[in-house]
Amino acid sequence: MANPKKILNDVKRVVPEMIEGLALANDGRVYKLDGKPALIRKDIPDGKVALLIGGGSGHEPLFHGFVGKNMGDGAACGNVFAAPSPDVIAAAAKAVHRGKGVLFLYGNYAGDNMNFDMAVELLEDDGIEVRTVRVCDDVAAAPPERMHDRRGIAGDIYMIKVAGGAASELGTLDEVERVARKAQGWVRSMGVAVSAGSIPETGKLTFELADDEIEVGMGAHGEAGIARQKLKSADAIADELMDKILADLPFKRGDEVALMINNLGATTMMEMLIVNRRIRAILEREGISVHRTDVGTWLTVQEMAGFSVTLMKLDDELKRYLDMPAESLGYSRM
Amino acid sequence: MANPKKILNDVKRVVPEMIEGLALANDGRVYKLDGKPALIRKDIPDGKVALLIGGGSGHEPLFHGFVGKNMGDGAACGNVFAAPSPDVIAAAAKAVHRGKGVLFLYGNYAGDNMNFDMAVELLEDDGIEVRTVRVCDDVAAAPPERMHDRRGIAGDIYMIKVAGGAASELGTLDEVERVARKAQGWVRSMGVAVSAGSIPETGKLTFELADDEIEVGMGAHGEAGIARQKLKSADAIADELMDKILADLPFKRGDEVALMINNLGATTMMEMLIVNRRIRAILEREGISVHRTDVGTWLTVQEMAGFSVTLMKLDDELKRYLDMPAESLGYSRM
Amino acid sequence: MTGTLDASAVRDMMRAVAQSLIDQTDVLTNADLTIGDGDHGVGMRRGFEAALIALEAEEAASAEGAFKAVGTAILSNTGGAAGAVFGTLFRAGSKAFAASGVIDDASFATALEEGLAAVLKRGGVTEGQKTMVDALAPASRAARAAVGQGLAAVTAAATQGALDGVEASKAMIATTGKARSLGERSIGHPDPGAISVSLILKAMQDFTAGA
Amino acid sequence: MTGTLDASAVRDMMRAVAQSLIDQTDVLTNADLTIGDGDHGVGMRRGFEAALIALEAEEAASAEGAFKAVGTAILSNTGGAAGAVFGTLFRAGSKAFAASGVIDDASFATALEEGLAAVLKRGGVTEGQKTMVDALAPASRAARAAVGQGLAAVTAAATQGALDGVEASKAMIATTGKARSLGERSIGHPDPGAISVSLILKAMQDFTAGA
Ligand SMILES: Nc1ncnc2c1ncn2[C@@H]1O[C@H](COP(=O)(O)OP(=O)(O)O)[C@@H](O)[C@H]1O
Ligand SMILES: Nc1ncnc2c1ncn2[C@@H]1O[C@H](COP(=O)(O)OP(=O)(O)O)[C@@H](O)[C@H]1O
Ligand SMILES: [Mg+2]
Ligand SMILES: [Mg+2]
Ligand SMILES: [Mg+2]
Ligand SMILES: [Mg+2]
Repeated sequence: MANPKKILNDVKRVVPEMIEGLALANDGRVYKLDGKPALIRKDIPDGKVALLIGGGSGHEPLFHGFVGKNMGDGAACGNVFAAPSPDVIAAAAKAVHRGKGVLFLYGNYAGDNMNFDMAVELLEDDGIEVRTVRVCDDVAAAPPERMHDRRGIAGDIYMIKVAGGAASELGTLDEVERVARKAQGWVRSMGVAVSAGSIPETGKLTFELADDEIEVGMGAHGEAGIARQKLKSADAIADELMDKILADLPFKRGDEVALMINNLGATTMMEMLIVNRRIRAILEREGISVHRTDVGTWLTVQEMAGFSVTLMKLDDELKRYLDMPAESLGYSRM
Repeated sequence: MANPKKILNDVKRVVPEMIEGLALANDGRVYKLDGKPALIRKDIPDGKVALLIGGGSGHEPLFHGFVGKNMGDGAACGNVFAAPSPDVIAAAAKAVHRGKGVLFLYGNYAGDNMNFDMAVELLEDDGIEVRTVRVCDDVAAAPPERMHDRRGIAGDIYMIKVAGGAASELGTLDEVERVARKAQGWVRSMGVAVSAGSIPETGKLTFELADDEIEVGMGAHGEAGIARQKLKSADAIADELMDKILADLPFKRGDEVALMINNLGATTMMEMLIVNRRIRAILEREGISVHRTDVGTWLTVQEMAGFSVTLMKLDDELKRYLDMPAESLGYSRM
Repeated sequence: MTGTLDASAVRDMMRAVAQSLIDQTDVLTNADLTIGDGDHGVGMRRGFEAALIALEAEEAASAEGAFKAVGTAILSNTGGAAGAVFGTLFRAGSKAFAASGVIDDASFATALEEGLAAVLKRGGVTEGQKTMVDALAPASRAARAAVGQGLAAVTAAATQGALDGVEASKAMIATTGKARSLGERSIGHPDPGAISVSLILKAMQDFTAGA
Repeated sequence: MTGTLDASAVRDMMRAVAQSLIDQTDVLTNADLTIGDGDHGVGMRRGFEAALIALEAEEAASAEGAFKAVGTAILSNTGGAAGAVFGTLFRAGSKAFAASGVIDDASFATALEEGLAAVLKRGGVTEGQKTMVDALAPASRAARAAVGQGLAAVTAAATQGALDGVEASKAMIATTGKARSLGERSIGHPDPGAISVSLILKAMQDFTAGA
């Protein structure tokens, strides 16, 4: 198969060039850390609990597109599909710190865990208190009893939104951590891929699918899912994803949820809206009400075609933080 | 070439199923007109000048994803890549009308022009006053002296934002039309495609590009552009698009602009951010300042890979309406 | 050879026209893929499928009503440029049968003329811009010239006129519609809407053969 | 056969290691494409390119400093899981050369042991989870067993231990890292990080051959 056709300059410099373009696209609300691939909000209020997010590049707008008011205060960026290094994370943490400690929020991957943990150790030396909440929403990655083995996928976005809101309003790291942990416990996602993405520097697709195949439960870097299947209808795919997601928490009659359908890259919004129609019929049948819906492109896997479905159970507290206005390049709301 | 792989149910029913999913995704803020493919805001204030947008489907979230507060009051939807019919447009216009007349805002295509014009004639019989502003921002489509032959592409979004703001604030159809016409005169766009989109019902790609080819100036339905070229660097592509766009208005030293980089479907945000870096260098060199930037996915051509660049010259009035908070499925801001 | 179609025959003819266009979706898809956006075939199919249903309704019981019902079905269901122009063609053309209630050679020629006039106005085009007008206009002229020779001869002449128009459209440079952007690259390819005109008239010719 | 490398030789050896890994980017890319996300090759290349630069600096002038400089370069530039574990390996291992200032057979074996211990702690893994540890642990044991036979023998033994580990990793089911999701589908393929361990040691063996 031919290498995916992309509009790039030097494949070895995609990340620094991208970050330069990203910082500029924030219209002065965000700056790039000197000499490090990290983006920091310019107007972090004094005495605010800081929220630092981050992870590998290649998933734009996640993570580094979500720095802004009531979102992340900063983001540490890695290379494509590679966790950022401890020095970048530590430098970003110092830049966002306003005396009230820093919450680290990122996807649960061995690489991210190790690098962020090393940064925590570096920051301890500087007396900066850090708490860590890892997003592990992918129900396809491991059974419920091994939540800590689950990957973080599009649940990241709702987690950032909730933690971002909480970190703007609550006075202590304890409180912000508590809210983030509640959200973490209540968010579930699962995806499906119809075609692969690629890493610009290698130019190679990260996996191969036959013309009539899909991968159900696909991870955000092309990690294998639950099963390789023949392409089937939108309704059948929605049914399968919802079966797994609903049974997992489990979501129950009377629950209120936020629903996100996230484009992994090249899927049309038309397809996702058709899927939404079926998801809503299922939720209606199950007696679960939808507080809000997001359909769009937030966590991508380069040009992968496919989507993921995320449900987050809500109570009044989570609703409050999820619904707060927000402003960032990748996600804004009134 | 194999048909593009898509997650759909019945290809003949993509538009009604999509619209059902779209209405649901609006979380009660928007309803679907009975028996017609049109979406209407629920809370249109009495005595408001109404803004009706619309066009063919297949470009989601454009147009029907932009119905909401300070955006369109309603949208008339056609089939994929086909203008809506006069009866749908007229019914939608009646549904949004609040006694102050209706502004029709849509892309300048023969099919849209004819169908919207027929709706105007139908509405005349009902005594509803309509004004029409057609978006014709695609500099690749015709020379400046034939603006009326130009297609409407991603400039649609800024036009909806400005006209939507004006229609919320200004008391007369005259005034809203005046602002929309100013914006129309000041917006310029051009795109590039690296691969084609397809129409679900035919399953066929709308054109073919070789593995190393791009089409510069490509239209929003796969219409031919200015030239078919060999794939080149992001910087070279940015240079070519900006050359054409800047010279066209022309944008001049001291101008202030809004800058949009719009994903036509399957292009990564990484690529667009890398392009943004170059565009900003060009604007800096030309002494043109950027008031705000939007990088994302708004006007798609199904799974086409490629992007377009839009510049809109701003004065205080346009800035005011462009910067107003807005809420819709496809575009929100704080 | 009576040379006239009564209301019921008109309805049958329009059903045959609809079925013929539905059957030839792919021809139109491919033509529109070459110089347009590829939706002309499915658009015409949607319109004529709706027309088949509309022809069952009471309003379609007269010759005028059958044409108008088809036009309205196309206008509402085809969408795009074709919905507007083909809807207009049938709706405007229908008036030619209002007086007599039947289709004969003269009223058929008049219907084409009135349809053409309405399309020219709606589309803001003239002949030579590579649109369906470039088949409809010669078809209309050929039909007028054959008046007096019976309906079969008129539909045959119109079809030949349309086919000549399709052929001639190949050499034209599109200056409206989605093909406009191609400029000189549109040369060599026939206009999809012109092909549709020829298919519609050919189905009428086949239906009226020997009438 | 002196059996020891002085500071300048250590630097040269680390340059050779870096160059070897850079040259074998594709091998690592393909291994990671099969059971991971495909970035291990370019990640190691980035790390070792940075290491080549770091080795020119003053801090890299001692044996300990050279190892540490390489580890820090990898930690900051490779990123991902490999950045953390290979960075940790070289940084933790460097301490073994602090006292003597040179690399000999015993201090080399100690460096592998200390590197391994630090990696196990950092990664929270044990042997058998299909990671680079499954090459590093047998390499470390083989190195210890060969102490007394000189540096060349120790690096050769370590390389062989690592290669055996790569082979053994094929039969393992991944339970950490990006390959974890594959479960049983990971069987039959070697771990990319384990291959990197074997390539690093092989480059050291080649450099020290005859030393
Ligand atoms: N301005 C116009 N006047 C008359 N006919 C037109 C005009 N523009 C387009 N057409 C006709 O419409 C046809 C295209 O129809 P279709 O593909 O269904 O619509 P669209 O162009 O909206 O995709 C063209 O081949 C041409 O014959
Ligand atoms: N928890 C862990 N402990 C030790 N080594 C690990 C761990 N997780 C992954 N690795 C090693 O890292 C290698 C993958 O490196 P790389 O592809 O560069 O990073 P990533 O997995 O972040 O893409 C694996 O082949 C494995 O050897
Ligand atoms: Mg990785
Ligand atoms: Mg069309
Ligand atoms: Mg068409
Ligand atoms: Mg990897």
